[in-house]
Amino acid sequence: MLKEHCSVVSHTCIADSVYELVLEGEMTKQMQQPGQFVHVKVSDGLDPVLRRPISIANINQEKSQFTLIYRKQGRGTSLLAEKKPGDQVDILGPLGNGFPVAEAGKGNLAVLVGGGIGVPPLYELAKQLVSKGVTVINILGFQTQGSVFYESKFAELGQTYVATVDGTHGTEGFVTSVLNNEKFHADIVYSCGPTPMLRAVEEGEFAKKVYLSLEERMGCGIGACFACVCHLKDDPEGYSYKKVCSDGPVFRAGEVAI
Amino acid sequence: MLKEHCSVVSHTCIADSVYELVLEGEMTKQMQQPGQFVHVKVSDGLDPVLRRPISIANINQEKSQFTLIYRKQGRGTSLLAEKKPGDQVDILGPLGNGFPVAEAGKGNLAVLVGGGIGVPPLYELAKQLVSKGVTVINILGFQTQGSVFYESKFAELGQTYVATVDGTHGTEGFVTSVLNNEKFHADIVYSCGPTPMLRAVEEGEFAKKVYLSLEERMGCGIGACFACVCHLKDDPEGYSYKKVCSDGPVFRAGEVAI
Amino acid sequence: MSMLNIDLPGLSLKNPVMPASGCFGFGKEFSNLFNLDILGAIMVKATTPEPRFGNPTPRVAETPGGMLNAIGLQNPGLKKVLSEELPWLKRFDVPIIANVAGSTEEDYVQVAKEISHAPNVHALELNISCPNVKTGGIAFGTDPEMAKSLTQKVKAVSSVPVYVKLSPNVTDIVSIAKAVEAGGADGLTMINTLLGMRLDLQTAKPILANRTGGLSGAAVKPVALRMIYEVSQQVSIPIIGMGGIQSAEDVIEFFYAGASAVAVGTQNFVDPFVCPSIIEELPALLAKLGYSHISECTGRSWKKVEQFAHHRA
Amino acid sequence: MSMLNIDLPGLSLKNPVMPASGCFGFGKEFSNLFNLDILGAIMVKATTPEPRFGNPTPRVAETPGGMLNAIGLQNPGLKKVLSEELPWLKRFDVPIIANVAGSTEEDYVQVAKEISHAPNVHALELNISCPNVKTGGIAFGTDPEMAKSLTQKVKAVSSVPVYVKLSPNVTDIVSIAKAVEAGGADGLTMINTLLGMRLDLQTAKPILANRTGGLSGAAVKPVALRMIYEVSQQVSIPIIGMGGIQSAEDVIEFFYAGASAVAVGTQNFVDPFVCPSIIEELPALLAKLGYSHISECTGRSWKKVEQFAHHRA
Ligand SMILES: Cc1cc2nc3c(=O)[nH]c(=O)nc-3n(C[C@H](O)[C@H](O)[C@H](O)COP(=O)(O)OP(=O)(O)OC[C@H]3O[C@@H](n4cnc5c(N)ncnc54)[C@H](O)[C@@H]3O)c2cc1C
Ligand SMILES: Cc1cc2nc3c(=O)[nH]c(=O)nc-3n(C[C@H](O)[C@H](O)[C@H](O)COP(=O)(O)OP(=O)(O)OC[C@H]3O[C@@H](n4cnc5c(N)ncnc54)[C@H](O)[C@@H]3O)c2cc1C
Ligand SMILES: Cc1cc2nc3c(=O)[nH]c(=O)nc-3n(C[C@H](O)[C@H](O)[C@H](O)COP(=O)(O)O)c2cc1C
Ligand SMILES: Cc1cc2nc3c(=O)[nH]c(=O)nc-3n(C[C@H](O)[C@H](O)[C@H](O)COP(=O)(O)O)c2cc1C
Ligand code: FES
Ligand code: FES
Repeated sequence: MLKEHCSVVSHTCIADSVYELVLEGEMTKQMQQPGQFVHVKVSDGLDPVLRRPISIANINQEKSQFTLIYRKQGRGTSLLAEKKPGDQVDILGPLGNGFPVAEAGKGNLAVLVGGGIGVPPLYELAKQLVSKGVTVINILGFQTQGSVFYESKFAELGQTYVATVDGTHGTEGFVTSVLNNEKFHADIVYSCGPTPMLRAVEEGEFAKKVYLSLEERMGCGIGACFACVCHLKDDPEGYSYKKVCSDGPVFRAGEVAI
Repeated sequence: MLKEHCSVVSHTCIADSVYELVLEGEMTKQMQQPGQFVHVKVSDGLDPVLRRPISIANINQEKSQFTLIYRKQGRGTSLLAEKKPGDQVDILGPLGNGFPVAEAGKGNLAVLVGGGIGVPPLYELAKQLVSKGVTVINILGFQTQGSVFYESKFAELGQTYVATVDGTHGTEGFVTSVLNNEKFHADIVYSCGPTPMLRAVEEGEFAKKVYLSLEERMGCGIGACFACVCHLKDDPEGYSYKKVCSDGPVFRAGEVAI
Repeated sequence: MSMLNIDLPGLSLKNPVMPASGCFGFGKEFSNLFNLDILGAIMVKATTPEPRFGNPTPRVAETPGGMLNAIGLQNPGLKKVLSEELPWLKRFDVPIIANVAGSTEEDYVQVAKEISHAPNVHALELNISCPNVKTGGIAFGTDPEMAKSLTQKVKAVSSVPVYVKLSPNVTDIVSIAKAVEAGGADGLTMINTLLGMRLDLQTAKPILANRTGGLSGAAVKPVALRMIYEVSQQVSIPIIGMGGIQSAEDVIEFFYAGASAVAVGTQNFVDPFVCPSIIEELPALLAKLGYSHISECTGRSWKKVEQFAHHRA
Repeated sequence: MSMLNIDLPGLSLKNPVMPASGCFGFGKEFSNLFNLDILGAIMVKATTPEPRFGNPTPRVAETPGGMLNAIGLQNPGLKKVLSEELPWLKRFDVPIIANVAGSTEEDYVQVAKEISHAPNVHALELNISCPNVKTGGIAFGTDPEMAKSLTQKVKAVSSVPVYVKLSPNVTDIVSIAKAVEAGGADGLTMINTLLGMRLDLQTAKPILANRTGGLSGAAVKPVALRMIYEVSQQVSIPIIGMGGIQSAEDVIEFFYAGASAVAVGTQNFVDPFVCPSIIEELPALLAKLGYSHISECTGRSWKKVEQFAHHRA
């Protein structure tokens, strides 16, 4: 983990309020697992105060570059959206434990299920899985046509389904509609997205191995403040816990209570 | 008075930690008197919270441009120093009542006495005085050679003396040393600078008419918050008062207690 | 139909946004910038029986996300407020809330009695919470019994409704709120400033000549919200909320916490057009959030769902 | 010769900079980032007799210039702290200040008694001021008599000096400070967090699951400074100051107000290297300001000039 001023290589609006930010920095070397995240200070000084957790969407070791894809929503991401190529961004990372690529064997079928801003980390995951010979199917859920991004990039890596809530693009409805309709017989499912979606993926038991990437409001991002703690699934009222930032954000389905 | 986003035309470091910032904006039209100031929001959001008062150093009506000259010291002026040509700066102005040019008649001798960051407003003043036929002598005080700015610009407008505290440039000592040595027989003295300097200028009685530009920590800059109030000289313990921001910043010597 | 009109004791407000006392003088400076008619009301500067010069300068200091002030209730005194400041404000169609201050009970009673008869004064704001005045002042705001007794005395002489301005510098703000309600207060305004200080790095001395001052601005917003949330659930008189409001979003947050109207203080110094801007932005924001009137937002964080039965499809 | 070493009851500090309780866990996470030996001390997370999960999430919310937390004293419990966390910390040459919490007097006494015997615990910090725990907790910190009695009981069983951590959510912090001094406290730490809240614009509900939380970060700095300024003039035990410290300049400001050492909380989340950075920058800053030792800064805003006779040419 490093704290580093990374420089902006490119910054592009790729869908309604969705930005692709390519950064260059030493910390790229430490990025191994898809699903890890970085903690971003969007401005110097104290407006806003806290860092923002953003998943690593793509890693380019040769160029020491990595990509973040984020939705502009509150003050933090709005300020981040103002960064221009050449600007420096204060980044802490890589943080957390990502998706276990090793759990999918060569020739296995992996289904990747992403919702909204949960889609980005699945891209690096798909890349790494494909490069080790895993067959990948991507199911990507968005609100509406205008918010869809990276569809063709995912399509290059495997069969890709898109669902939109309002039906303006792809299947109408949720990613679970696709999962329920298609019966993929996946060896492993990896998922990232809003909590209700993760719950549905967990309950659907679409594969024996299911890995979920969780979201929680964070303070430190490194395991020191206990902001992001969740209960274990088999001890929902007890004292045992996991920290989303440092034990996760990826957990095996059934490990923690979501 | 307007609240306007003015655009940066140029921004130059003209002495140690001293910057010349040329801005373009509609509010230039309203700038008449030298010695008025603008209230500058150096960054969006709340870091820092308050505006910074900076005197208008030069007015260019044809181009709708005006110049600020400031010393980078705390957080506000440091952030201001980062602005680049083309950037927008949120400005409230022009504010306050400046130096009464009308008080100097054609053919009069006006002595302008400035100290450090009190020098800038005297430049526009000298320009306006000279253009109406007043003879101008400028006495400019600085800490050291590296902080001297605008010496040749002032010299174009009238005889110009520079004093530095450490003697590295011009006369060693304070502006009052020059005033005491030279015995100018001025018709009018205009002065801006640190309070001890203003006090010395007031006590020296170097002319019948003496005008002083005061500095005080400000909130609103428009007369509403009562942050910048000073006592009247003839009622130093009473209820009567003047507001530096809206009654001043320029007062006739003897009007307010400094 | 307006989404913003609010009726409070003594106050029939076009909209619930008003400048906070001490941050708008008696309105003159701002009248050069916009028509004061558009404001919900104006809380004018504190008035004391005699003129006051206030504290020596520096009177303001900047803090992270906020500012300190130690103006010390500078004002021209009751007589001049009655003969000059308030009459001047009559040209505007806007209710005035007169901020009443003093060092003794008699001071408050005298000011309240006389100022409440000014024709454009629709309500009083009893400032029992100014941290910058040495005698009295803050003590009234920190002791429930004193606060109650003062409220009663002022109520007895006032011809208009009385709002009591609460200090946040207390262990238990609910007990003060309940005491002034019991004393007959028609409403509450909260919060006044938090007591704070800054030191100068070079001199090692306090930046403010008065040493300590009142903290205001965005930094105090979470404290204001918490106190309004606590108090609004325990009293039945309305609350005019303030403390760090900068935007229409902030206004809604104060309403959710329990406010029925709001005042904007410090932000007037940063953006003198903040009140008109907020008033202009509120209807669209309310519509976006699904409300048809701002009153639906009051106390929404703690009121039972049934109380909002008619809202949303 | 060091410009930074400070001796306090039980604590012989290389430098007066330490992470604040709850903002540094038990040090493990930060030990991957820098050598903990360089710290003046470590204030570890609150320990209660039994393990606590704490409050539901969300537990943090951002505020202007600060943040709210409602962690709820999550900790592994006294037994595990004694058997795992503290022994692990022994690899570092740094004094530990154990933060003692609980819901009842017995809780505090039990934790204090046992934890004070851990070999690397050099002092206790009695947390009578956590705003996020429902039973007890904050009440101890707001009532002088309770605070004094608790201090006495803890002092009676503790084998190391006891620092009492004061809550800022009180009308009169001086009276609490004097009470715990009278109860035998060896020092004070201040301030804990200010009670605050934020509401969610979409849902109208509090952002924190616990509804209210503790405000920390730069926003509270002026309140912390004011309280340290007031208390340091009225007690003769040393104060470890905290509340919004982000830089070496802030540290000096806290010393001027009256602190003899400082702790850094929230800023560790923004910049995990903040403590080492401050420690590195302090000597140059002190030299620039004309001091030869940081102890010359303590209370400089209010101490008489003669007390500093030997300073400066
Ligand atoms: C491990 C992890 C990975 C993430 N990866 C991505 C990503 O790749 N792309 C992306 O667009 N978003 C991602 N998010 C969500 C992202 O962190 C939030 O959208 C962002 O923090 C919002 O900041 P803001 O200032 O725009 O919003 P504001 O609402 O102004 O933020 C206020 C506070 O709430 C926190 N917050 C608000 N929304 C969220 C949220 N959904 N999750 C966690 N904290 C939140 C902020 O961090 C901040 O502290 C991720 C979150 C986590 C926990
Ligand atoms: C009418 C007027 C005209 C001025 N004109 C100029 C000018 O032309 N050029 C120039 O360099 N400076 C000028 N100043 C001083 C300038 O306002 C301060 O240098 C500046 O505010 C410092 O801000 P900072 O953030 O760098 O310092 P900080 O110390 O971080 O500021 C903290 C707070 O203190 C206030 N403050 C600090 N120093 C001063 C000061 N000397 N006067 C008033 N407020 C202060 C700031 O405005 C801010 O609110 C003028 C001041 C006044 C009152
Ligand atoms: C410069 C200044 C002067 C103030 N004067 C008064 C006053 O005279 N009477 C009063 O009741 N409150 C006064 N206040 C407090 C404000 O009315 C308000 O309660 C407080 O500032 C919180 O709101 P804000 O954060 O929006 O500023 C003053 C505040 C400031 C900043
Ligand atoms: C996330 C978090 C957890 C905290 N936990 C504790 C705690 O367990 N015990 C305690 O005494 N103080 C706790 N505090 C308070 C801090 O120790 C400190 O007093 C306060 O945050 C002010 O300092 P700061 O502004 O530098 O953060 C906590 C603060 C934060 C932000
Ligand atoms: S965010 Fe601090 S422990 Fe996870
Ligand atoms: S700065 Fe507000 S009255 Fe002068």
